[in-house]
Amino acid sequence: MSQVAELLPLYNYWITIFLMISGLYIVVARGNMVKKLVGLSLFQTSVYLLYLSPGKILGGTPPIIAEGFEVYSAPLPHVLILTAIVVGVATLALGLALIVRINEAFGTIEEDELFDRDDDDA
Amino acid sequence: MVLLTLMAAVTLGIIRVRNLFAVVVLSSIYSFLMASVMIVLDAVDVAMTEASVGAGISTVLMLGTLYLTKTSETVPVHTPALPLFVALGTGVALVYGTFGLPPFGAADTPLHTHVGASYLANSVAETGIPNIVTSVLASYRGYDTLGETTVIFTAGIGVLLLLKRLARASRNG
Amino acid sequence: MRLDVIVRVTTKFFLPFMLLFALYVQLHGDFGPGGGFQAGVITAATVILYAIIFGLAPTMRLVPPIVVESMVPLGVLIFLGVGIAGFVTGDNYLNYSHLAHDQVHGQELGVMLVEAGVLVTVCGTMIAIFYTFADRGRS
Amino acid sequence: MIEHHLPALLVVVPLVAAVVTALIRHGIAAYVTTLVASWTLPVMALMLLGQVLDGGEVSYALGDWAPPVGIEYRVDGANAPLLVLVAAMAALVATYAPRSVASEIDIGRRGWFYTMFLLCVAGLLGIAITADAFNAFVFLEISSLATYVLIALGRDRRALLAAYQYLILGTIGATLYVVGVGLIFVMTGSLNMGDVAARLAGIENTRPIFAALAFITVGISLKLALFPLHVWLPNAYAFAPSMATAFLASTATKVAVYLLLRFLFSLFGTDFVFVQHPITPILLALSLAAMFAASFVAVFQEDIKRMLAYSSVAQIGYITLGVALATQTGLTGAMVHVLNHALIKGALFLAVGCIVYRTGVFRIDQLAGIGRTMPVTMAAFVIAGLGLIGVPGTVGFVSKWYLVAAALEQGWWWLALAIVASSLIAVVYVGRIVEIAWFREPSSRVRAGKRLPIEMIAVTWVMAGATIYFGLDAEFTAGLAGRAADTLLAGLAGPG
Repeated sequence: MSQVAELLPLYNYWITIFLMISGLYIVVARGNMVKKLVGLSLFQTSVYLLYLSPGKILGGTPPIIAEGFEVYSAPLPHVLILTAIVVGVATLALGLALIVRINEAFGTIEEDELFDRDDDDA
Repeated sequence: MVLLTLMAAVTLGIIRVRNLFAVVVLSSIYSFLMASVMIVLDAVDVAMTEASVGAGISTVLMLGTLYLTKTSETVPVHTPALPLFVALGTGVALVYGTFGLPPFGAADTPLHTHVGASYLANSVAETGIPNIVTSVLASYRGYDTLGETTVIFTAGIGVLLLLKRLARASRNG
Repeated sequence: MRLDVIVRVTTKFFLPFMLLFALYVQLHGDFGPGGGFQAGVITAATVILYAIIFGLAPTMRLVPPIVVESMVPLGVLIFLGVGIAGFVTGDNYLNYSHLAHDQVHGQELGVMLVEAGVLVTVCGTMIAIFYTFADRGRS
Repeated sequence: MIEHHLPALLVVVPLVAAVVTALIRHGIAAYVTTLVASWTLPVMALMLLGQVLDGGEVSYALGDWAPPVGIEYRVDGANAPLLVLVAAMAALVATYAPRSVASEIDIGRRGWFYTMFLLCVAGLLGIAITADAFNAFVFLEISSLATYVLIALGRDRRALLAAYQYLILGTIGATLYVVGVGLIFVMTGSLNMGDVAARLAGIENTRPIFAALAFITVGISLKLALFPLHVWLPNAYAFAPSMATAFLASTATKVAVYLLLRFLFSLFGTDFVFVQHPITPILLALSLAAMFAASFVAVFQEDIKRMLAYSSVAQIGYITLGVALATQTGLTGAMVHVLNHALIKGALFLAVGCIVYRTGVFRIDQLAGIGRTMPVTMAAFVIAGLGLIGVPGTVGFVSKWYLVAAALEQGWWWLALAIVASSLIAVVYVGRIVEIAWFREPSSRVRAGKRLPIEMIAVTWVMAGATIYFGLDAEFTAGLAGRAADTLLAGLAGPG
């Protein structure tokens, strides 16, 4: 357990950062709109870990007060992330709705093709 | 730790795979892994939400979108230099930032000693609710939750505005 | 929509339990994990499952779109209303303490009402979005 | 009793109105609700401003949970003028809206269109009034989501692309902001701005705080369209419905500017941000780039709304220029330009809305002779355009006066010259419109068209008149801006 305790902090953050980089990379580099949104939600999800990891106390329990437990993990990050998840899915739903409309209006959801077409009717 | 590694692997998969259907399924798996990690981190409420939202609602919505559009991605024509630079730049800033953070799992960080402690100490007496996440969510920071509900409301009406077949006016002028 | 009889019967068998579970998650949120948002998603999932198995048209007869779309603002209205009740009892916005005879009961009542508001909006929004996506695909 | 609840009511009233409009759906009934609700806002905002001017700051604890345990609303010298601005713009644009919206939005969508407008207003007011970093994010998302929908409802199909592009970039910006707030939260354990400011003292020079500064600055800069991060703005403004453009152009970026100022000055502290770190040269360089590059691009636009949008990017450069100087005069210049530019751009986009309503024309070369067929509207356009250039007697002159003074205070005469020189580019693009509108024969496109409703002209002229009035009598706005600058520079580090 002590080994885990030493390694876990860094490992947690490293993975968080890796996820964040990957998400951002997908958003910026990929032209497909659905994939971009997947990347965007990856990017947002990685932030959840950034909030939740510091809230954990080793040996703590979930913050539900009950007999026999003394150490609880911090509740506030959980609340914030609940809100963030909801905001994330709301954004996702709206983005997908936009994609459906774009596909109907332009016949494609690839950005490269779209911008070619955009130049034509400008 | 195994979970985190798995998550990283799934992420790589999402980057590589061009079949959007597979990407959606992978992101659903990713959400389940994320939910498991959250349970390890004692965030049971969040884990429950992530499982229902990330693996449930998001997947349904994405599959719906794919059904209405198409399922494979074309090869990007641009070189990925600039995006890579942006993403890595962000990463470096974060690595820089996280080095000064308090150690993982410690109990004496400001997060636990400041506001967080007062919730744990007072919730039952002030609100009678033993699940602190619920009491903070609905009462102490109830206003955030009102905002959150409004966000859902906004998105809901927004999607309806964009996609629902509504009466069109006859154009005049 | 010619699906196996087993799937239909099993689904019919499961649906009430799913709704019951949603209710449990909703009301048990004070003591265990859960609350309005999670319960709303589960309730919406029940309706969506019904729509997938039995088709969109019967579902829309059972749960009409107009009802669903009214639920979206209605939940926020409940939340806002509970907040405004704080003005009436002479407190600041969103203070539930004087909604009942003492502070603890007032808070519990307030939290329950607020969670109900969240449930209504979340459930309504999820079903409404599902309907519009599904309806868009039909023609 | 009402006075005490004003901070909460200011946000709750538009929210309730949004819910009501969503329930009734019907276009006209929804509009009446919107109009009534939005006219209560400036009344409340002015009362709040009065309270602030009388007795310092107003604090309101939501749910009666004392901050930092609960969420606090806080009105002080820095955000009270902004609240008045957003509220007044909401009321004016709502008055202007009905027939403009009727000509651009399908009848079945009008009711919910007003819902989105009200949500956007509520979100912006919520960001401006809150003293809680995370609450600001929630309301940022409310206003952003509403904005994406408003933009996507534009007539042109490219409006959808503009909305999508903004959605991606806006969400990245908001997420970066959340990362920054998260780092601060982990280091201080608090989200209340005043409390954070107090607790940051002593741990400022740790790496997470510096990273937080970077993330928050970049994140908000995406929202306020600071020069290299402005790519979403021209398309969004160009394709959104006229009334949405007018409202967003005059308020959304301004609220983002305020949020950035709150963080840079009140939270991190002037000394930490501007003395210990090289923010000034970076911000200065970007501001100058915005002022020149965006103005230059504006000259070559063919679409009048795009031209004004690029001009907005340039004007944001002036605001951040004042911020970069980080002196009392510089900040006063920035704050006064926030107010003044909102008036100018509001008037210009409202005038363009009138043109579009009457003729349906966007392209500048098709506007030939429009000054002769729509003299009243174009006169308002020209007056506001003069403000954009900064001619004495207009509000633009007041802003530039303070900015030049701030530059000279530092002894940077080259900066003062740059401010004047970039104004000359504005002469080119405003002059081009004037030349086409007044000195060419009217084409058939601009002759035909519906009669312009009285309320559209009236509101446009109220805005144009305001650019003159506050230009001649700068006491009021400059006084408010000076007070705001004092408040910001003083910081929040006092007891919660």
